[in-house]
Amino acid sequence: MAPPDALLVVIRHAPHGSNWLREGLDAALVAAAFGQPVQLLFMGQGIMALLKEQSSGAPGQKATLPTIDMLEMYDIDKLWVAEGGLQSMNLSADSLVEGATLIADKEVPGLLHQHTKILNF
Amino acid sequence: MAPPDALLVVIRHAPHGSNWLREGLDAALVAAAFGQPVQLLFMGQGIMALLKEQSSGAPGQKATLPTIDMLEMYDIDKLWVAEGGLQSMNLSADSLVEGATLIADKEVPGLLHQHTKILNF
Amino acid sequence: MQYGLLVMGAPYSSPAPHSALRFAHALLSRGHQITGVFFYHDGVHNASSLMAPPQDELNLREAWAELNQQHAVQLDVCIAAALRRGLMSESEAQRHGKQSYNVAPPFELTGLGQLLELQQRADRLITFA
Amino acid sequence: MQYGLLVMGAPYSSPAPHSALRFAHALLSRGHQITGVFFYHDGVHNASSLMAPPQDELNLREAWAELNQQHAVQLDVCIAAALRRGLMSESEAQRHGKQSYNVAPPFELTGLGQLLELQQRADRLITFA
Amino acid sequence: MILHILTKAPDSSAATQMQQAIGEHDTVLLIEEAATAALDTSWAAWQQCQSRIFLLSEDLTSRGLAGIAANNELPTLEMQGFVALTEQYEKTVTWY
Amino acid sequence: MILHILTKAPDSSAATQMQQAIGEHDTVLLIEEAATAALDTSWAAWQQCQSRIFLLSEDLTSRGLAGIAANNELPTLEMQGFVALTEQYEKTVTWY
Repeated sequence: MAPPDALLVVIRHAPHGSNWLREGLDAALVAAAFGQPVQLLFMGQGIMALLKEQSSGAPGQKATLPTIDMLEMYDIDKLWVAEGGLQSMNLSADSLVEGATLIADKEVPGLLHQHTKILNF
Repeated sequence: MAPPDALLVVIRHAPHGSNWLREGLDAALVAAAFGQPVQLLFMGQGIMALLKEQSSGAPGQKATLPTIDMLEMYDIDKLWVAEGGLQSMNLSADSLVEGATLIADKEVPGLLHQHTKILNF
Repeated sequence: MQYGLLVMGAPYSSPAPHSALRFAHALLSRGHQITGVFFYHDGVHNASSLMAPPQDELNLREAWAELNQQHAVQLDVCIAAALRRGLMSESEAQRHGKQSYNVAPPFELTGLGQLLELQQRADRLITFA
Repeated sequence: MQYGLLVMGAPYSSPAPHSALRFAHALLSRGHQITGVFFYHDGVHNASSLMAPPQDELNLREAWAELNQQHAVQLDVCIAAALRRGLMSESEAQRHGKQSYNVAPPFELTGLGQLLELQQRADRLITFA
Repeated sequence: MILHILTKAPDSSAATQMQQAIGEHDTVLLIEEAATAALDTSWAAWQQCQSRIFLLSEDLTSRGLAGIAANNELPTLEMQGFVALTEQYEKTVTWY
Repeated sequence: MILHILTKAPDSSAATQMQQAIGEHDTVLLIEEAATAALDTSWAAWQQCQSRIFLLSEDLTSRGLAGIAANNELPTLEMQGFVALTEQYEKTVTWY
């Protein structure tokens, strides 16, 4: 169960494609810095933010992994991954960074309902 | 057959969703104004630019139909519509403005090959 | 009720600001208050004072400024998202050694914390993106 | 060969300008020439002199300007797409009664005709969007 | 209970993700590009949400889809109805 | 003959439209978000284009997909190879 007044930040965009991912993670980090309990849900292409093997992109495109690693320092330890999304991308759970937790697709609505606040990126 | 040095402008975006459609049509009009032979191909959501019943959008969002009507004045009289796209949107040919010409999906590659220049919007 | 709006699309490239503006006026006409509008991601372009659309298109910046003047709606722009995309206030311009600037009141550059505070304070937060 | 590049994505919001820039350098290293780069749609934001990304991110405007300085690549920006999105040169700013501006050489505001001419003159036109 | 706002076409990944997230008592509003859902009565969300899914009228009209939505007997809302929905639902999530 | 450049995912409408437009002797290059095609060996375009479809290496690497592309034995090109393709093909169409 999510704590009262918890914020769920939903991440649906992949690294390097746009700034959605980075700006979504920034929102999560700032909320946590303000003392708000924060959980993350990764759906669709957003799951790629958790791939272990990523690196920086074309010149000047920062890598996402250092930010993912930072989440724990901000006490953001729930990184939910929608299982169906993982499967439909033909990704295995062990290609993801440590700390990612699979959640069955049918649990996704419940996760949203548990959280008082939601931001969708 | 397209005349030599003809430009094909491919339109794939719907009215109001973005500025792709408007800026694509602008490119077609400018090319025609420069005396270049121009044809248009509408694919996917771009086909919605030809719907007869459209109007202007939320305040300040201009309607597209006046620009479509202008095409003929610039001698742009080939408005190709990919038939499969029309069908997969459950649209009938008579919901489109006059002057639109259906083209079978399998003719689309040939249309691209006939044109010396292509701009894809 | 108190509403907060989060706008994340750029004028002319996305219909999001148009929808948000129309929604804002509908809110007011139903007697609600707008606590604030927060511009994030490409939405920061709404604040550009250099925006000069053709005369038959709505100037979104002016439409937001009007909403501020008539209904005292606060217009906050995420500073990190703005600087990256070429939007800065006079004081930021000085700090970055630039002669020009393109964000001026009633738009205010502010941190992301303001978005989270808006979400806390308002009864509803509606996102347009 | 002579190459023209058409860039239609904004820095930081789209990977298109990054890809275009990397492609441009690969072109030059293989002995090709770049006739010009045309910025259209959201690509006009590449020209913003007010862009101020974090120091560990590439400043795309400066990267394009460097390409111009080192290889005399012409950088044309569609004026209609630019004005609508809040990008204007000093002379356009005067014409619109603005104190500030955010497009300066080596970027030049120009009409769409320039894109079609680029497509005619170059052996190849490659779009990044 | 959540109000889901979809701004992209029914065949977009935003739509797929929303469909995964819709709870039993949630409501859906289709705006902007999602107005094209009027063309596709076989779209799964029409069944999934039954009487709790609506198209925004103004976005249908501007796109020339109002007649088609009426022919397909699909439920629509005016902007005032959109506001009324947000009054009822404490949480709103926009899918884009 | 045309070089098609896809910048969006294989399940995007851009991809669908490109697949409709590919001629018999055309070639396809997958860049940016299209690098995710490495995950889906059942994507129809892999069959449709056989030896005339490539992934751009740098976009695979940055997304952590290089290992997967290699395991799936998918053909990749460096940026120099991208330039070489544009030398061969007079016409290039980008799908985004």
